[in-house]
Amino acid sequence: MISFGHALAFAGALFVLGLTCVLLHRQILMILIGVEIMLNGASLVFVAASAYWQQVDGQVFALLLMAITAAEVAVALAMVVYLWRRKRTLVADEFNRMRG
Amino acid sequence: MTAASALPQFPWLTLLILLPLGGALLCLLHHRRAEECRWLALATTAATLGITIYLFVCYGQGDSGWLLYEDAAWIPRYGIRFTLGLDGISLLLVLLTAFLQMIAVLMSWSEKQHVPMFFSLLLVLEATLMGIFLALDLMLFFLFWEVMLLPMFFLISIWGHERRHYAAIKFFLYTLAGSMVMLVALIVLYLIHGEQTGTYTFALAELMQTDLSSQQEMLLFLGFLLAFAIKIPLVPFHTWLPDAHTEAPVAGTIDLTGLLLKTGIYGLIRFAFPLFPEATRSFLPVLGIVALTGIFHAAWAAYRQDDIKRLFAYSSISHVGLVVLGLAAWQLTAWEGSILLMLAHGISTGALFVLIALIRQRTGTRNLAELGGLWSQAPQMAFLFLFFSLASLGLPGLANFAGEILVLLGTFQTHPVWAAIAVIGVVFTAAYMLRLVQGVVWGPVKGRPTLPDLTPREWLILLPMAVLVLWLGLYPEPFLRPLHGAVVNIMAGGLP
Amino acid sequence: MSLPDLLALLPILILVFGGTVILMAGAWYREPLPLIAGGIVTALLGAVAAGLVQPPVVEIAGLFSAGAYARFFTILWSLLAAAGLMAAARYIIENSIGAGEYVSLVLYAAAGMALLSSATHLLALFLALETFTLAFYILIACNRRCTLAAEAGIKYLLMSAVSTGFLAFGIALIYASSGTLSLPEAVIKLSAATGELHAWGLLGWGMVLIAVGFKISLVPFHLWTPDVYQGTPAPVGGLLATGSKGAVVAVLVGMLAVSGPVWHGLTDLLWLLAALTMLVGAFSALGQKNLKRLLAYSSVTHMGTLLVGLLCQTSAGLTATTFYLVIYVITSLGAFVIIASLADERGEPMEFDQWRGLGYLHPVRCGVLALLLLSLAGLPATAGFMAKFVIFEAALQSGYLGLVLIGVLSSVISFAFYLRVTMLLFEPDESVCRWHTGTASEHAVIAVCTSAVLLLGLFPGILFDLIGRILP
Amino acid sequence: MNESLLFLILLLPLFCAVFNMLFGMRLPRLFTEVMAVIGVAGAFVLTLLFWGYAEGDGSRAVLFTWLNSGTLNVSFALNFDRLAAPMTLMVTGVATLIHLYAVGYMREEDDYARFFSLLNLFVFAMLVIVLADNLLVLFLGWEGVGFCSYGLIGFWYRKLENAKAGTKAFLVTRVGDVFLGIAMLWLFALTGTLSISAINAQAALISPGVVIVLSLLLLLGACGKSAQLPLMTWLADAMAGPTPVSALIHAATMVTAGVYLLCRFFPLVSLSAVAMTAITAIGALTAIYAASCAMAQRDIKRVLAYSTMSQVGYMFMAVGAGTVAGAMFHLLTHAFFKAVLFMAAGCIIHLGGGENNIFKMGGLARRGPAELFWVFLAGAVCLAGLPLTGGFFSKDSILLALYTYPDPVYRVFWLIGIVTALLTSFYTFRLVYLVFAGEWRGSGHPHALPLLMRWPLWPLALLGLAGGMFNLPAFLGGGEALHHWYGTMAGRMLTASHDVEWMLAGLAAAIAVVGWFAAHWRYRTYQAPLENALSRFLLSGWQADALVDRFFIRPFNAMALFSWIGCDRTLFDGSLEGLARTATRCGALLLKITTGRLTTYLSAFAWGFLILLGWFLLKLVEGGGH
Repeated sequence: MISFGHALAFAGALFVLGLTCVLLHRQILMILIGVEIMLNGASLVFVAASAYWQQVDGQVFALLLMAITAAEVAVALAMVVYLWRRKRTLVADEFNRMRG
Repeated sequence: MTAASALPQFPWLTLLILLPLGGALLCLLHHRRAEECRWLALATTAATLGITIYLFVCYGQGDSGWLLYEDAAWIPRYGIRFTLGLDGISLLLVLLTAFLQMIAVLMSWSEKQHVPMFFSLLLVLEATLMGIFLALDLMLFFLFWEVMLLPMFFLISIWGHERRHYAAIKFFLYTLAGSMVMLVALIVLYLIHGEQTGTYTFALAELMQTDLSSQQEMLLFLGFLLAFAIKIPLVPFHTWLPDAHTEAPVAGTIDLTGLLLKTGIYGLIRFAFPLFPEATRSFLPVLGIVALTGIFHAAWAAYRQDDIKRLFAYSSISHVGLVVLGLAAWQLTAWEGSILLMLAHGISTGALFVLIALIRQRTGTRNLAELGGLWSQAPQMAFLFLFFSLASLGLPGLANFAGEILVLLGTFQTHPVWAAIAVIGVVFTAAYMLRLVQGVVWGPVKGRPTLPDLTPREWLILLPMAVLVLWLGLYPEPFLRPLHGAVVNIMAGGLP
Repeated sequence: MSLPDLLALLPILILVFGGTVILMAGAWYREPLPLIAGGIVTALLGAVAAGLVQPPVVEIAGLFSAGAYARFFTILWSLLAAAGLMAAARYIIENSIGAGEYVSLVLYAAAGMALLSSATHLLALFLALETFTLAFYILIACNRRCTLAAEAGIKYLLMSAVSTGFLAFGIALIYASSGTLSLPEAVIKLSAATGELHAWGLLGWGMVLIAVGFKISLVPFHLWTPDVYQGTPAPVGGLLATGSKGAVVAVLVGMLAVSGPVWHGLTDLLWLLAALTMLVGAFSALGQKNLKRLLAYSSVTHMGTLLVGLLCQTSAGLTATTFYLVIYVITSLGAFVIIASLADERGEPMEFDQWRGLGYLHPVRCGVLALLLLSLAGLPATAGFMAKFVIFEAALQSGYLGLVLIGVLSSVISFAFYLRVTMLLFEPDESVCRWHTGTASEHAVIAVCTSAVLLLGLFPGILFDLIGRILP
Repeated sequence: MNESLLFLILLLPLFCAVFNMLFGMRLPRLFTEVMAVIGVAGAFVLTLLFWGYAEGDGSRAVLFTWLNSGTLNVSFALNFDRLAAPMTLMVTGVATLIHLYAVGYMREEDDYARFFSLLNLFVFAMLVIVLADNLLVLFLGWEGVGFCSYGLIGFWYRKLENAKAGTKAFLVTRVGDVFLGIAMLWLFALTGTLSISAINAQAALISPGVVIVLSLLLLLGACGKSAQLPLMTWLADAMAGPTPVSALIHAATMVTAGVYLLCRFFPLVSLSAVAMTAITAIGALTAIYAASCAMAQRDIKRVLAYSTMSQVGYMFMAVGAGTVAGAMFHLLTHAFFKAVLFMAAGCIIHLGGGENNIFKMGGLARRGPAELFWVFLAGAVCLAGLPLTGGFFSKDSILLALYTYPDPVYRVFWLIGIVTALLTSFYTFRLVYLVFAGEWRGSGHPHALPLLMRWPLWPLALLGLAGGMFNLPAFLGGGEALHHWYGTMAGRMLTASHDVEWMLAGLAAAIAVVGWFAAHWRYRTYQAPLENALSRFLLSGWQADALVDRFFIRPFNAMALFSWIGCDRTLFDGSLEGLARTATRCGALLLKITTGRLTTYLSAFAWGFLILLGWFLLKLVEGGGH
């Protein structure tokens, strides 16, 4: 049986990986992927916690989390397509006309 | 603290505040017809003056206790009440406000730029000033205290002269910073009082009962004192005044010297001293020395000014220093002298600013070097300029002397050294005033040989002020009578 | 979901179904005005329903509360939606944005905010938060012609995606440490638990705090605010500035009201955040040359002050925060709607030299804008002062003198830059050009906001009693 | 007629002054002049009518309460007693004659209304000083006189030097007023009242040390107004005013106000020997100083101004020597003959076409009307103190008082008095010879003298000559009328053996004659003014102005500049603007963080997370701890 601590540690590592992916990449797509990884880490903690506490709430949350992630990705990709058509670039730092 | 009379009498005091506000609103509504706004503003100020004169006539007998007292619940949750009270001191200051405001309106008769807005701001300023001199609830006082800054800010920033923005922002922020510190002190006092007595209220009478540790009391007193010191202004905090004066339009300047400086002193008398008696006692020597340095520092600085408006700003600081010296002496005659001097200074310096504005309209300059020989250009104006300069110089028989001599006589009883040094200050006052008079009135004619002399409207403005200066100088009795009761009460630490 | 639950959820159901109906109708019937009118009616209906219908049951499936507190905020957000739609009417027509989509998105957002305000369960909190965030993703970038809107959209999207990640992970940790998702219990367990789980719980709440920090733009996470406010069209900006921040604060206040003072572990972190937010918000607004960015930074300062209110965790503190929140919502909405009403084909007046001397061409609206800005700064006789006073009073009562002094400093600085704007409006300048005169609906919203600010400034007793009744 | 009518003496000149001020220009010129003269002549007549009220201990009249606050209760009150009556008579009498003279003198002046109203206002203020019952009313008159002299000195304001002279006079007298003000405050604090008679009554109760300081303050106050050392620099420049002004103000009335003040407070002052010696010393030093300066002056009016300063020094010596009667006697006679001299000087200047420099005159005895020479000579003879003239008797009584004073140091003052008398007669006759002897050295032809400029001189000349009758000393069989008139207020009774009195009188007469011969020997034939260091030093009044400038005016200017630029501009304003600059600069710094790039925003997020982790670890460690 995987102990609860190990699951948490792994999920934490997953989360941090996602975060570094978000921070290091320039492309918007890669940032979105990073976010997805962070969210997966979170749902993993939910599942582990619900197993630990013997409750179904965590799993319900994990399922809903997937739904929310899907919705978000849909909107995000729509935005990415919209931006590609306008500026022919997806580098996040190109969009810096507003500053100061 | 008994209400003045059992039967609910006509709410004069609320009317005093609401009338100018109503006038201001009407001015805004009439923004199409500028001419109508002028007459409307004049009518409002005249009505307010009428009311104050009526109050002065029938309540000016100097019996102690509140002459008029009105009270109504406002924000029960925080114990804030709409309480207004009139005693001897506020009666005089209200009278001065109404009088100077009417002069300000008359002086802005030829204003062409955005007239409705100008007059509505003036009337809002009058309403807030009335509020300050009448409010007895600390939060109500604070509300009027900060709102007063807004109309003056706009008056300076829109109708001012060259460096108006700098002066307007500096004026507003400087006073605001002080009043914010006062707000914190006010809330802390309110909380301490609430914990001790269970009733959370901002009423001045109750808050005076809170017993504070000496360290707490001194800190809170300094909080209040900072706000009032900036407003009075006492020396280290006075640098906003010359800028605000030189850049403000004439109506603004009259209000600034005549009234806004007095709100600081009134705040000291009404709130700071009664709320923190022990802290006040131990702080009086410092206050006295600061006032003394103020007198000399401002007089010396005034001597080197070339812009006559800036010169009078410094002269106001010097006069106000003498007023605060009188208060710091904590002696009955000195206090009555201070309040009389406040009145006299309001009128004489107000008149001088009117004259400066008239000179500027005719010669187009305020620089001492470019002025001269006014007596041959416009004898009547020069005569009045000399008359009011002598008044503010402290020539006996004119208004300022009556106040000054009372302050000096009273201060000598308790602090002989201060009074002696203050008398020496009179020489420096004479020095810069005579330099000014020599630069403006005497000397060879510079510029046009003859200038258009005073028009009937200008005479209508200046004559009552001259009469008042003479009246205050020769027979100040009717103005001193209301003070006897009020001053005794405040100095005894109680409330009328 | 028994009938009483449904009855309790009636106002939100009205909003959601109304939105969907309008969305569908929009597909066939392209005429924008009736759709917008329908949207406004739905929003008002939702508000009336929340006001009048007395829900039989207080708790809805353990997720949402339908108590007086929740209904108060439901009314507030639906009114906000109605106002937002009225303000956006002319914008939608002139920029030919899909009226159906816009209206439905606004209604969904309103529903999301109402749900969030009444959430008593972490899951409900998460779902509600996501609903209106998604709605805003699209609303911000809905105007295809404006490039800045797209840039603002992507910035908001990515930043809030990351914050959702933090939120989810935070809630997961809280669930992991406390075993329960219900908000009040989780909070009580936080202070009760000890040992290792307590540590995870603390980290969880910290990460939730980060997500909240992003949403209400606390300092380290506030960098998106100026760009997004500048980029979004003013009507959407009005909703974003008021609604999204207000709902998050509302849920925190609701939680603290139920659980009482519980954040012992977090207080010094919150103290740092509040102080930093107030100061950085005020100082960065000093050098601003663009009104909307200035409003963004000023909203950062206001959120700092709200955090001070939350920090007190006393009933006085919560009342103060709610009062401050309502006033902030009304004033910011008014400011944004004024900017929206002035917008015309050249876009919106943003740069300071576009505003110079505008007070003489549009005296009423600029006068009102000056009043609203001064109310934001905290001028007495306007509601802003009463709000600040109440917060300071609560903070001093719970002994946060340091924070109050920082609050005083930031409000003095905020007076500085607000005064510069008001002075700008009334500075005589020949080169100024006339902007749009604004439609009746915009004027209505502005009038309502201004009268509310003045009325609550002079007679705040009304709102105090109302809040006294709704807070448990 | 009851006492309150006494106020008429005061109110008449005031009413005429105000009337002229308001309607002077609109009415015909004659009407204004008549009003002015009536104002003063009326007061003169009234004083005569009320003379009876002065007997005994005088009569008090109260108008209305002026200031009433707490223990202070001051009202406008007059005290017409034995000391005030002759002074009022002199002031109004001399003023009437000078007004008549002024009507003639100011014939061509078009701004006459202002002149006559100010002159009348001056007489009102002077009468207030003389008749004041309490110190505050006296202070009112005191400053009123200061203002009128300021206005009249700077009457021809178009030339800036005149205005500057007026300002200088007002400022220096103001310095004197400061000392009087402090004395007034102190007296009120000590005695609880400001009424002069009450103060004098309680004088004995005040501790001796305080009495000394109070008397010195009063002395310095008097010096300010009477142009004695150290506040004397303004009198010479005050000659910039028209001659009637110099005659009235700077000869007869204002300069003697200081002496009158000391006589009023004689009971208080006489208590301390130190103060008396100080007064005598100041009087003596000023006398010798002024006499020496007068010898080297070239402007006729400056000679007379310095001579006035010297004669007032004599009066101070008289008060210092304890004889109020002697001081008042000299005051009265001096007022008459100095007024004559000034008016005659006015005629001389008029004849010379506005030329003041005595070295550009000469031979006027033959050129001008003969009577002018005799009148001037009469005045000069009195001033020099030739025997049997009014000046001789009054000066002799002062020298007698100094000689017979018990304190030995007074012999030194007596010696100074004798030397000054010698110098006085020398410069007086130097003036006579330079102006009247020899040929006309000036340019231009003589103007005709209007009748009004000649007629008023005679009464004063005769009064000057016959002045001795007022207080003829006993050894000459005189009744010492003035001394008896003053009664208790007269101060010390001069008792000396007959031969001492004869010796002193002879010595004084001899000195006067010696001075005359010296002037005769020196100036019989015209001598050009000698240009050596001593004469330049004396001409500039011992470099007094330069000293005042270096020790007072220049440091004051520096101090003023420091307090404005130094304190206000750099210190206070500087710190404020510095504060504002740092605020905007760190605001701009913060704005640099929002670079607009998304990556920086996300990294800010990461920094936030790092802070949280750091705090969390801290909490963990702390949590683990307890």
